[in-house]
Amino acid sequence: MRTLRESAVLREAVSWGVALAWIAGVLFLLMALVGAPFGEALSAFLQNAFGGRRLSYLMATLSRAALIAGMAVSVMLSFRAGLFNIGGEGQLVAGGLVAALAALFLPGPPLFVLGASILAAMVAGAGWALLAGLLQLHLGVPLLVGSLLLNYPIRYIASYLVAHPFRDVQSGMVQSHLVPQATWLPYFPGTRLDIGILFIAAASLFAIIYSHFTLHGYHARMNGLSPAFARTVGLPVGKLTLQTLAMSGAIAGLVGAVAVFGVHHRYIDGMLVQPLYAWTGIIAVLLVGMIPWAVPLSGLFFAAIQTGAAGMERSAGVPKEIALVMQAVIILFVASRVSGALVASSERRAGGGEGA
Amino acid sequence: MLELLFDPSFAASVPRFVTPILLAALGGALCERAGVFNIALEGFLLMGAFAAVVGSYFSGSPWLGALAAMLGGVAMGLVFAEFNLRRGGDPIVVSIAINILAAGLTTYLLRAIFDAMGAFSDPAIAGFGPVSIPGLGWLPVLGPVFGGQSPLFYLALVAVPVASLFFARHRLGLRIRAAGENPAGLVAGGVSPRRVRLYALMGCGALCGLGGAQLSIANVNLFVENMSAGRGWIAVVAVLLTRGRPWPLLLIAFIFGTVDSLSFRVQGLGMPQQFTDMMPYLATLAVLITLSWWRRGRTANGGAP
Amino acid sequence: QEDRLFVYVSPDPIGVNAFLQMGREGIEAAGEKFGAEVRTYESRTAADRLENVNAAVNEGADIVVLLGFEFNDIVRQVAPTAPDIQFLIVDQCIEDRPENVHCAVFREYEASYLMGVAAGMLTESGKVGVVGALDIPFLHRYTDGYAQGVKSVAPDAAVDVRWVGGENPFSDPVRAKEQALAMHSAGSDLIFTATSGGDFGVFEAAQENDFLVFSVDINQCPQAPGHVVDVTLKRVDTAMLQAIEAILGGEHVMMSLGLKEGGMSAMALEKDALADSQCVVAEHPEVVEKMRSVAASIADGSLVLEDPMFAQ
Amino acid sequence: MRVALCGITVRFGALTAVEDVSLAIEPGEVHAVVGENGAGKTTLMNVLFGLVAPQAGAIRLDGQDRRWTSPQDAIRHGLGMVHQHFMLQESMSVLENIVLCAEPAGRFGLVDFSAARSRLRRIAEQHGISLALDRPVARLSVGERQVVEVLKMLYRQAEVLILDEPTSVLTPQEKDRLFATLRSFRTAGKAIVLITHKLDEVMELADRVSVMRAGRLVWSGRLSQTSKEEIARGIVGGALPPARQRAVRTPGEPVLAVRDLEVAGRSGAVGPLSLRVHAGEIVGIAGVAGNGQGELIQAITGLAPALSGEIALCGRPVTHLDVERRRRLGMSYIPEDRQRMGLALGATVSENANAGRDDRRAFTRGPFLDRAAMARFASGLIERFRIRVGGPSALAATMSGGNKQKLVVGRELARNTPLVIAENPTWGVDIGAIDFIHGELMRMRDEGHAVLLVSTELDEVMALSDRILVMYAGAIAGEVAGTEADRETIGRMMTSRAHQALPEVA
Ligand SMILES: Nc1ncnc2c1ncn2[C@@H]1O[C@H](COP(=O)(O)OP(=O)(O)OP(=O)(O)O)[C@@H](O)[C@H]1O
Ligand SMILES: Nc1ncnc2c1ncn2[C@@H]1O[C@H](COP(=O)(O)OP(=O)(O)OP(=O)(O)O)[C@@H](O)[C@H]1O
Ligand SMILES: [Mg+2]
Ligand SMILES: [Mg+2]
Repeated sequence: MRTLRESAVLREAVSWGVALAWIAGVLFLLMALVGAPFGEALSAFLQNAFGGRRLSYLMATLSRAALIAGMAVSVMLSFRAGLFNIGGEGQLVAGGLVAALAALFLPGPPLFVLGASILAAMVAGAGWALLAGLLQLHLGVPLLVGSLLLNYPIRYIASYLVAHPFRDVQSGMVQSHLVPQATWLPYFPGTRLDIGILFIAAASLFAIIYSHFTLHGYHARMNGLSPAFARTVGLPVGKLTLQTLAMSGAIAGLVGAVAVFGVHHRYIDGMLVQPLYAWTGIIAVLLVGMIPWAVPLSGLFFAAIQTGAAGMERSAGVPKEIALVMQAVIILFVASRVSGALVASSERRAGGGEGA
Repeated sequence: MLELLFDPSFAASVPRFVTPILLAALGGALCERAGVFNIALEGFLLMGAFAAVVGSYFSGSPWLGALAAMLGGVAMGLVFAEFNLRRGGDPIVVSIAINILAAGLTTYLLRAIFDAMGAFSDPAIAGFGPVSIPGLGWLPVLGPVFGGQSPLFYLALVAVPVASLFFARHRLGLRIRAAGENPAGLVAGGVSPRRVRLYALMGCGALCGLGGAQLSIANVNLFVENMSAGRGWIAVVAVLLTRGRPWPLLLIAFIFGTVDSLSFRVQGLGMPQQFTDMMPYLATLAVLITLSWWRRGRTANGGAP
Repeated sequence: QEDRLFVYVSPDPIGVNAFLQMGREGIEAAGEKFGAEVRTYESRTAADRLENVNAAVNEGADIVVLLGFEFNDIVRQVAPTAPDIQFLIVDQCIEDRPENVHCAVFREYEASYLMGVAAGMLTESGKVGVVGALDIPFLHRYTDGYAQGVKSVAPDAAVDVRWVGGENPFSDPVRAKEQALAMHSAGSDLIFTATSGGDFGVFEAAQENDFLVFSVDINQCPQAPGHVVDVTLKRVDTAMLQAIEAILGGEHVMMSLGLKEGGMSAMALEKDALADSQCVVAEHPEVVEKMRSVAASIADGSLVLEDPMFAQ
Repeated sequence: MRVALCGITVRFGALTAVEDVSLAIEPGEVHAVVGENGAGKTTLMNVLFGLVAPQAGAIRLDGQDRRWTSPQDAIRHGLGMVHQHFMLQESMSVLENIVLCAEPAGRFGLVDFSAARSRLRRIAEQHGISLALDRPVARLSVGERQVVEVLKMLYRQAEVLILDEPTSVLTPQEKDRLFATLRSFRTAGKAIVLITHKLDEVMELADRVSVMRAGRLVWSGRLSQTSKEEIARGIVGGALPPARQRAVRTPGEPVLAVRDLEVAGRSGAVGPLSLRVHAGEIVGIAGVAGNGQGELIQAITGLAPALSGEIALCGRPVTHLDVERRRRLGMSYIPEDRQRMGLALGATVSENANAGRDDRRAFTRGPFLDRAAMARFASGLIERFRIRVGGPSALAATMSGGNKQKLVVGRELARNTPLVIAENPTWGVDIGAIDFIHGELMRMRDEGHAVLLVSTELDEVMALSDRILVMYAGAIAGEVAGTEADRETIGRMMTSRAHQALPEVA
């Protein structure tokens, strides 16, 4: 039995090695084609993902990771409950927009404004997600399609609002006014990383505890595994759907608020859409097969790839086109490795249970 | 006001919007029916657009350009198959990676082949001219819509009944449907669903390639980075909405195309661009809701299933 | 090795964007002239811009050149934390500038106004069009300036203002072409395009349907000979060179460049280059004449134009 | 064609599913293979058909060794298999399903449906089968689907037919028709393998019997050399359970009262229906599948809305309550589809066992789960219902069919509600498990619970019920007291006009 397990570990390690060799091979080929130095590029990649003076690049990675992981956690809650909600982008935009507008117009002490704006953002995100849920439950629009389609109106509504009624006229950009400086999230001392990541960490912790240890999370998962089963044993499927979507949307809204108060300090048209936070969140979740504790790590992984690639692009010798191709190649090989390995390990666990 | 909306160029412009979406969506339909969740149509389309320009530039013939576009699309289909079918990667992750790959590879190759950054336009790129259909000219609306379009539009129109026939009567079409519905049935019959899906992906690549060719050597004669500009995603939406059925797909593609084309004209009336940009999506949502109401109404009246 | 480091951060991928390309030429020229190593960081999103500026600071740049109006917040945040590093914002300025922040801005609307003057004189249908990439304030410097120019010579002419929009507004020649065709069939016989990567599409539309267009930034007339009337010229490279020289000389730079300073121009104003420019305007001496006289009155201050970007 | 399996061994990881099994299948014979759930019958046949590669052993066709790389090889050599779980495409028509994977292709690869149609008509005539070829499979009854599977094999000119539990979903009439067809095959010289849990069928049809237990072949020979009792003992590997004694009870208060209920059905509305189930009685609903039983149960459980009429549970109207509230009021439900409705296969045994419990306090602390308490509860079920599974943390998907069913039955019965609804509770379950489940239902009745049993298995209904209602065409065609029930009367009620419900002539 032990040798069996050991050989399984060995097999796993070897297959990872092969995947890494593939990635390295393809990248080497690409770089050779443009005559870029491979070793230099690799070290630039790592340096720019994790290094820098006073670890400033690591901070950039973490700052990006916060938003990606936040979206990943939001998506995970939906996916685990069997709700194919790919409207995270719309919920994120709703949250960011409302956070910025609320902070601009709410009176009161800064801490109150900040708290109320974050809350408003979460409500907005939840509301936008609920809209997709209601479309499914009452108007027969499948969630997958409905949530996807709802991404567009909110994006353009937000764009219109900050382009016309709420535009910061002085700036010449499509953006709202700056939110009051007193509401900005402070940086960790000595760094340029805002404390927004703590909010995301809290949300992740909540999601992990929720998924593993709460009754609601358990019921949602049963619904995710088999909706027919959930209905038959009398779980409140409709209510579960709406509640889970609301939770998922609220976290997306929170991410929007963190982007506003921590990073940009206002709503800028496209700031939440163009970096593809929501889509990256989705692939981060799928990459690790929706295992809750692994989701934030997966978000960090993608953030590191992106900042690393951006850094590599900055360093001389590696054109930006290659950086994109590299990202794709890494995702392709890692995705097929990880999803395969996870399926295998869950089977093994099941088999082990029988033997016990 | 109405004449502003329905100016003479309006009807003629609709097919230019419809063609790439329809071709890509028919490709997506092959995957959908075969049980492959392919949301990389954007990447397939982009690669097709690029390959079309390459083929047309070097051969001087738009038809060879279209052939190159199909090959480009098929290549992307093979990449998808390798990582999803053979290595078992999640289809969504693979799709998104392929979209990124297409964006990177096309700009990289643009630089490598043409030494151009971001865009490439050259008189040597031979484009598809309009095909005139005799006897259509005098028709008030149909004349401009169906006359004088690029050959790829007619190809796309013909592809709809062909696809319908293919799913209904062709041996591969039957197997594709089985692969999507109950692959175990194929296994029991000694046919590998994986192989069937591979063919579906290749067909999807070819069709998306043609859609890309419409963008780069029919609508215009040039390549710009990311020139698919979200049209592949619209095709994905269309496929999801219709569950890959060719005739409804034609309808949705026309709705999208018409509303998109209309949205340009509405701008001329002073509607903010953000709202005109929203129109195709809201129109789709409206169609969707209406359809499901209609369906529900029918079943509630005790109709046959 | 060079002892200086200049970093150029672009707000968007450079690609075919003539404006951003000129920025790169400018920084390279400056690097050569002042013996500095030059790096170019391209951004795609708001988050990238922040990361790139931070990276420039990290790498210990002497001068960080930021092209475009997107960097205000970032400079306001970063500049005070890096007093040794000089920041040059081209295209925009911030209020209460710290000592290490310098600006060079362009008055694009002055040149656009000239395009409008030409369009107003040449139109036969009494209707002209302008298409921008996206309805953002910055692009109103082109669209509104143009519209004012048209009205100044043809008060009754209609100006059709439209945007490319869509998923990829700054490089969608297909939509840009479609928009131009729609405007043309709605009656516009002269169309001004400020659509970045979409310009090619507008040129194609002009060639296929035989109407006239205006464009921006560099001489694009050879792209569609016989169909481009004139273009606005934006001398980013020279502006950059001048500004960097002044910064290195210890000045606190604030430059505003328009027709007067030669930072903005039009092919019609270029006495030497016009004949070989392949621009249609060369065949209309009366238009060239008018444009030059209007340009002169803008330059000497007798005609004052308002910056449309800050209009609500 | 003569088929021989020689020394076949199949291992799945540490588990040996089939161990050194050799048997011969002769042309012109029906060879029955019997055994408990998980004995290895399906696996053995999968080897023969090329779906599973054996670790050891050989397949011999007419004395020649064969090695299959895929089922295609086996099909080409004249083997055909009707799988335990249907392998049909619901959205396709009968004809499309039959030609799938063996399409007669004409020009451009287009399928020549008319050639296939005429060939099928010939085959069908030859064996006295009739079926409308253009109906979508989704609208066929399970019996008709079985016919499609059989036609599929014939279409491919199979000489050796393997049928894995073909009768577990059939009504008596459908079974009779199938057996008539199989007899005609036998006469035509085909070899037939029949896997079944029903010994009556073995006695009725088989020429040769093989008994498997725990992966081994324990007996194989001619039917004439053995007896039903001997086969049964071979299957369970020991003595048979004693016949059940039924205690006489007078029914108490009505627990379930249904009045003038109407439900939307697949083909027109079902109802109006009225029925009552009292405490301490088992009411059985017999009938050919698809006569409205499913719709009736869905309406009672709350899974489908009632169009009109009233449902009362323990004297309280529940017509407008959702599933959860009805269950809390006192209803348990054993659905017939254990794979989809009964269990979440991707979850653990413990998670499945605790779903739908209303005593939430017992396994939660505030909003949090008490995993230990959940596992204790699951272990209790495993022990009490003798479920063979690794433990509470094993995945439900890894259990065999019979054990899955026991888990569902255990979970529902443990709720101890006044009303128990059981829908085909012994589908495809071996005789040991059938006996056990029947015993549990009887115990519930004896303890004073009301049991509503729906079964297409007439023997099951008759063995358990105090009263029997027969459903036909969406209505109740008659009622019989359990003690007076006989197959003839009930059979006549459910088949009075049943020929209309059976497949139409093509
Ligand atoms: N793919 C597989 N992986 C692991 N174990 C398997 C697999 N297929 C079958 N088994 C195991 O092999 C044994 C035999 O299974 P098989 O399906 O052949 O039983 P069976 O006799 O057909 O039972 P039933 O009467 O329930 O259909 C079972 O214990 C089962 O757990
Ligand atoms: N992933 C798995 N790991 C271990 N065993 C498995 C796995 N999947 C299936 N099995 C085994 O394969 C066998 C065959 O599966 P199947 O669903 O046909 O069960 P069955 O016993 O034949 O069911 P039924 O009694 O309903 O006919 C099961 O007994 C199950 O134990
Ligand atoms: Mg079996
Ligand atoms: Mg079985």
